Amino acid sequence: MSTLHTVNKSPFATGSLRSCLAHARSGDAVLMIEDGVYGATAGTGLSDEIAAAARGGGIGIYVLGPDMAARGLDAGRVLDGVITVDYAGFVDLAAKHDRAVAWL
Amino acid sequence: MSTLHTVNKSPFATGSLRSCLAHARSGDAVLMIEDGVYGATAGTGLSDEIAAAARGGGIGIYVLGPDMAARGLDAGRVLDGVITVDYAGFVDLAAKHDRAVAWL
Amino acid sequence: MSDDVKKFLYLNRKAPYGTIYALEALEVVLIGAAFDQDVSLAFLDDGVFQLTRGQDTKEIGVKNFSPTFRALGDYEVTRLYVERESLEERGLSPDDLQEIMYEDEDDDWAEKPSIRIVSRAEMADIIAAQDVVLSF
Amino acid sequence: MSDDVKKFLYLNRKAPYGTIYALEALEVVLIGAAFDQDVSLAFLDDGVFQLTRGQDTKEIGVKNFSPTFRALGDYEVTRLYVERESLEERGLSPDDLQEIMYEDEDDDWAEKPSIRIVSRAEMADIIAAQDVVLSF
Amino acid sequence: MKFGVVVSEGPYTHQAADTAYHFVVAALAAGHEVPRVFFYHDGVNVGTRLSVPPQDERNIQEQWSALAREHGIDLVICIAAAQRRGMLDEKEAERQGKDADNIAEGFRISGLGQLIEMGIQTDRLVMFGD
Amino acid sequence: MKFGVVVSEGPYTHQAADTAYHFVVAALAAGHEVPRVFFYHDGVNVGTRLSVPPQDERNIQEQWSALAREHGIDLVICIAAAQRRGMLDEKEAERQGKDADNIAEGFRISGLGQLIEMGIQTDRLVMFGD
Repeated sequence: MSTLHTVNKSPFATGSLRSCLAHARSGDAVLMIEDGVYGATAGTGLSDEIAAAARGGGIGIYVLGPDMAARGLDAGRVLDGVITVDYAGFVDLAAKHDRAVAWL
Repeated sequence: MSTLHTVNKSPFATGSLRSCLAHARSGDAVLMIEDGVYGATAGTGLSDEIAAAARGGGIGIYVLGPDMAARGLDAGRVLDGVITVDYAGFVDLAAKHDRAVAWL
Repeated sequence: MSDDVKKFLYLNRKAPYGTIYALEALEVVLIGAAFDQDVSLAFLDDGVFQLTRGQDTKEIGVKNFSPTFRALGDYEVTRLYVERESLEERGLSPDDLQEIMYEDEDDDWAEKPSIRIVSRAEMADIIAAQDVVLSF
Repeated sequence: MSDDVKKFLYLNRKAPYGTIYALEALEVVLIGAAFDQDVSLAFLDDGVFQLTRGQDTKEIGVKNFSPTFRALGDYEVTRLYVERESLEERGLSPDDLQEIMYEDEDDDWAEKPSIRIVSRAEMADIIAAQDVVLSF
Repeated sequence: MKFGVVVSEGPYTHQAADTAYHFVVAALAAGHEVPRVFFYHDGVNVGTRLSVPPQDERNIQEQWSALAREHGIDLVICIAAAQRRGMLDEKEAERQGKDADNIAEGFRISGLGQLIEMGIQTDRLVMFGD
Repeated sequence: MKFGVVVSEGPYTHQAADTAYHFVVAALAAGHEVPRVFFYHDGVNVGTRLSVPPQDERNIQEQWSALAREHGIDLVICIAAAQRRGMLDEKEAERQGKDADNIAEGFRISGLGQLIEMGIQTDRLVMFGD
């Protein structure tokens, strides 16, 4: 029994990603979409915190590729260990986990 | 020449108040309205930071009373030095300062 | 769990009045109560502000919907989980929240509090136990 | 300053595409350019993301408006202030931004960069020098 | 697998309606079912037939109407949210004494019960909002 | 003093239209002038005449229309923002080949130039949004 969490806000603008990570459990997945994809980038003031939460918690971190491309974020800027998916991958994640929780 | 800054977001949800305070100058006024009024409360995890920015920067801090009342915040919870105004006071602040900047 | 009873959680993370989400979440809860599902409400982050006492919206000209929370017991909505850490970060204690009671039909209709203060870890477990999570 | 020329600042604090504010701000800038006012744009907080290179919106099915920034010079909108601290917090350097040029009519139409990287303190001074500040 | 989808924000202003659309297209392409999409909060505004987006932008309402037509998706606009925001079908307009209606083909107005029912009858509920 | 006011969010969903309303009422009561209010982004939705809020809630459109009538305020809805979101007056509906319009009394649809003009001609511009 595991959860797919979606985050669609920039972590520099709101606390949604931080709250999501604080409530995700081992085996869960966190998918960053829309403005949330900025949370997947390396070299920011928040990168270490996000990477640590992901590593320490056994949480799979995903980012929506189409939203990355729209914002000019190329694969080279993605944090280590974050997996890029397309809309089909988003659907697979939602199907694979037992529930979806949107951190709106 | 001074500015009235308005902040309408909770400081626990977004970074608007923090950004506003970082861009306000001595002689400016910051007015918290709508969900922004939570920024005027004492005893929170952010109170010290907000009070310090206000004290150190020579910035007048105001809060809209009608929005406080709506959210059940009584005068006893307001940070020291924060002045409560009504809509007429909001208008006066906008008239008194040379420009209004909304931190949306 | 019977096949046609699902666990529904209403996840409330936003302050009241600045936006309509809190009010429209309550409207779903009231309608949803007729469906005989297993219903809980969760209040975390700024959502805890929805439950504060003494809300008076007269001067902003917006409807005060906070009394509706006290009526939830009549709709058999009796579990309102409130996150302790979210309260603390906002300088709130459980005493700052409305008293919301329900009558427990399994315990001779004894009056009991609907608000249950839980830790962040417990909130994570509550979320993980649901079938359907509606976010507001 | 002539009586009928005011200093207008467009304050951009939001990321592109997740919401429409950045696009609709640009629409105001383009229309406003016809009014012969003293116009500047400011990019701070997540607003700096609007100017990044290489935006490709094909897969999200939304119009890519980032090339429009490069056309602003033709509308005599030649001052785009970008806050250094906002860039740094987001792991961006000035090189990550589009090259946006204008021809300086007061300097024999020399090509010059429209983007001016400023500190947070300078941004505060820029805001304080305006007559009208439009926030997006 | 059956997916229920909720759209909580209006068209163009937030990306929610776009992301939901791409999600539904991908779900259908993968062989899943999407019996219903529920539009709540400002999401109800997706269903207006009066929008005229610029020629070089997508038409969000038409995208949804076409998808519904092709795949038999039930596009439900919440009546309570719609009334506040001025979204009406012909019947509602008459009942409320309004002289016009604005709902688009393929959308229908109904109650919040349809949202709960969708939660009960689908395997996963996915929400898109602000 | 002359105030220009911008409303950037739709009715009910965000408090912006309410706060702006109370601000304008207070400004007028203090003897200031508010020649124009400009509705942009989702703010254009404030001007629909098709909304039917619950009986125990304020009617935001009617509040604005009444204030405009009483004080001669020019309520301008941005045409570009309105077209995307399905806000039309009779003339626009005809021009766009739409079979209905939905704009309320006291509001008019015009271009973004009206916003700039308001910025030039007023002493202070105050924005209300999300």
